[in-house]
Amino acid sequence: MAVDANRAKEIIAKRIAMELKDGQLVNLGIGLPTLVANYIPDGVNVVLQSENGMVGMGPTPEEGKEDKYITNAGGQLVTIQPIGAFFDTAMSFSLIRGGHVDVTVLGALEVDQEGNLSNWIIPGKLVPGMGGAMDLVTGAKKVIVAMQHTAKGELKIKKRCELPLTAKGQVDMIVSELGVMAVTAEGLVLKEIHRDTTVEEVISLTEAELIIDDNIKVMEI
Amino acid sequence: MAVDANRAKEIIAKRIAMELKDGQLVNLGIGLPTLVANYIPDGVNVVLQSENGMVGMGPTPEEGKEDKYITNAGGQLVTIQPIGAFFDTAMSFSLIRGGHVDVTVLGALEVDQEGNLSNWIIPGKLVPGMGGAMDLVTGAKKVIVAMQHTAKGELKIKKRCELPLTAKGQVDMIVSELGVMAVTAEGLVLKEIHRDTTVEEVISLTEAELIIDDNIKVMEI
Amino acid sequence: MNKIVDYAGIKPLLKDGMTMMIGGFLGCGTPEGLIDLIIELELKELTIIGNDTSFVDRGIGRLVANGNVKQVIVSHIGTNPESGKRMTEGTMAVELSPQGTLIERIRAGGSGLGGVITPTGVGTIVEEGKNKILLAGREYLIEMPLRADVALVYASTADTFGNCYYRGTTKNFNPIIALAADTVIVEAETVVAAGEINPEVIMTPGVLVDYVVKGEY
Amino acid sequence: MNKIVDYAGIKPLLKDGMTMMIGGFLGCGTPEGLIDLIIELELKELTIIGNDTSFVDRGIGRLVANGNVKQVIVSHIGTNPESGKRMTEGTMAVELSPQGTLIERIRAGGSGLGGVITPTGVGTIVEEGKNKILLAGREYLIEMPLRADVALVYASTADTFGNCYYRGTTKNFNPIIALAADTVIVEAETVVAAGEINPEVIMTPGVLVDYVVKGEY
Repeated sequence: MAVDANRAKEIIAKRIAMELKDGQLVNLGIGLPTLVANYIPDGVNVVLQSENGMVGMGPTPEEGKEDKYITNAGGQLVTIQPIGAFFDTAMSFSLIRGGHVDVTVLGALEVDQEGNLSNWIIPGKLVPGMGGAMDLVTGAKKVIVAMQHTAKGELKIKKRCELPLTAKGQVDMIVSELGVMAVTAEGLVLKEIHRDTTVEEVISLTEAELIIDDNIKVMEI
Repeated sequence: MAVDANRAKEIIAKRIAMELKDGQLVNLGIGLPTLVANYIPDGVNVVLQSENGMVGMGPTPEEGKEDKYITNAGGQLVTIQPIGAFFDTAMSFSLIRGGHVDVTVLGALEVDQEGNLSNWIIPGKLVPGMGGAMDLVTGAKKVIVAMQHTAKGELKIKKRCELPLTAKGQVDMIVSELGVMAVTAEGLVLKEIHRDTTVEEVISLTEAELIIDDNIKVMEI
Repeated sequence: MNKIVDYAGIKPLLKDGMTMMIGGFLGCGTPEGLIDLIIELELKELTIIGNDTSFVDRGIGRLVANGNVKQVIVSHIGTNPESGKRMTEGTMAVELSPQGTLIERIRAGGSGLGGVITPTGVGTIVEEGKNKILLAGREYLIEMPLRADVALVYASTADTFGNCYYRGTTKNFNPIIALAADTVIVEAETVVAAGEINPEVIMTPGVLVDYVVKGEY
Repeated sequence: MNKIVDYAGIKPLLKDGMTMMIGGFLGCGTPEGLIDLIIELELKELTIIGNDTSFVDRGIGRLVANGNVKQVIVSHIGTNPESGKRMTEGTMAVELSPQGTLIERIRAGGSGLGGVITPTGVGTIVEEGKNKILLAGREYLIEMPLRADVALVYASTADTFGNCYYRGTTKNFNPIIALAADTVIVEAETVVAAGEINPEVIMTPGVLVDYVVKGEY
């Protein structure tokens, strides 16, 4: 299965959107995770958090209606929905660390079969910093990694992360354009695959040991 | 020197009021310390804190202007001044523990020459609880004990407190109707006495070892 | 998502033996209608976490006087003679926690922090049985987080989504306990449609709230 | 008590080598006029504590790019290439602290707490050199409090007594850093008379504030 990056991202975002339930508090990381907001099913109203200090984040403002003092965690102008509230960063992380965020979706440089995640530093090359990611991955009830299955041919779903970790053993689910994997006590379970790939292809593109679910399904996207 | 309780309290409150400086954040305990507010000199504007969640506490409301949702730490109806603000108890104790309260004035069951204070429990007899007193005594920049020098003939200014402590070594100053004492590294120094008493009388009514200040003064009240 | 229920809808949520956090400071900012409900339900063996046991005829004080309470974790019981009496008789346990420590323990419980490192209580009987730690040359107590099964919150205004505004000194423990319980029930003096409270004055975002009941006080 | 000064009145307060906390999140809610002042004064060897190093042309990012900074303690530097460049060159030290940990460390510094007990960073390089503690069966890091010589706060509205209101997402670090510095300087978009801000929306009481300057941004 060969798809371009945009199509891969769409598949991933669509599938993750199906995980969200009405009323949940959700934090979407910058980049690919942000796309999830575009595919939330009708009738499912989630509350988006922006960790700089808002719940009930709405979409980009219409032209002429921008407010430079309403921004998201990426520094972009956004809006607030009628159910929303503003607060300071301490309260924001009380929500995050305190387990009040139902789902967080983040990108990854590497993720492994024990639920470890690396997404904040490549020593000597790229040191953006962890921002709120460490708290989010540690504190959110459900941690979903949104990532393309491989990057420039490199396998990113590892037996064990080699890059410095963002958090240890906190990832619950990995969604790539090829499939859906769940981190369990037994190991990393392949639960779903895309209709255009095969279990064999997924295994060949995954360094981690994959347990194939007895009831493996095709991703419904 | 024999004065009744009301006169004693007036002397104490007047003298402590002279310690307050313009702009200070001050927390006055329930009872005698509250009286200090009546004697603050003209031109000195202090900000009163009520630890349930207010700075800028004003006096008792006029009849007909009561607001049942503006109360002090004693549960009484009060008012808020134009410079005031409301907040939750966590913020209130960030101010207290964080050293932002310039002066706290509290009563005592016992106080001693090492600056220890007991004012929250008489085991087996009276167990009101410490409320905010432990945090106030630990956190405020200056701790002033406001107390009648003796209680029913019992000496309350001790060599060492016998009752359970409110805080260890935090008291800076003791003001009674007989005098003003400062807790120093050398010990408890008698700095001022009331014009109607003598150093000898103060010593005889004090269990603690008193160091008599070379420049001992008469209380200016 | 409409979280509005009536008092009858709250009844199944409140059970014997529960640990409950209740807002208020000497009764100011306590949800008295929910207190009524507990008395009506004749709940037993409750553990109550709040600032104080108020007065005999007000707030948490009524639960103490009515015998619903097995244990209180509070900073002060001095305004309610029933609390002292029951403590002395041995019919109610009292854990006294300094006010600033108590509110931080609740905040820690609601914020995923493992404890509170405070200088308050060092050198007093409050330190008995607790871990002490020396940091940057000063001694501190490690006080443990508090959580509850249910938080009973009073709000001046709540919207149908559960966003809460607290007026005056009713704030006290209310926005903090709303972080630290498995189920959060708000009794609001006024209930409005979602979006009618200015997002700048909301201290408890609705995502923390499970139920809102219109107060009858 | 009138705390209003102009930028000239602030100048003597800002010195080489100071530790400064600066409000803002990627520049939103940063006092840009005070940033200008630091650049004009050509201050050197500053230690800056804030959420991030913003962008090259905004907020804290301008100080980094201009060479005023010896060290930053932040959660993120990825939006400012000058930060990475100076870190790699060794001309600026970078301490990275997870965002939730960073804000709690500042809050602890301003609230008299001895440290922060957090699960964030356990099992990662963030734990290197730090105390770990096992509480109620879970492992935590003990992270140390932060304080500063000066806090540079942005407020949407301040009154002459220093009470501050922060609109929208400008709140971020501002009300927390106002607790944790020896001198607190507010740059306010709007300045009003004392009493004109609703006491329900004040996040920083004026007692914490030393100086207020009317912003020119």
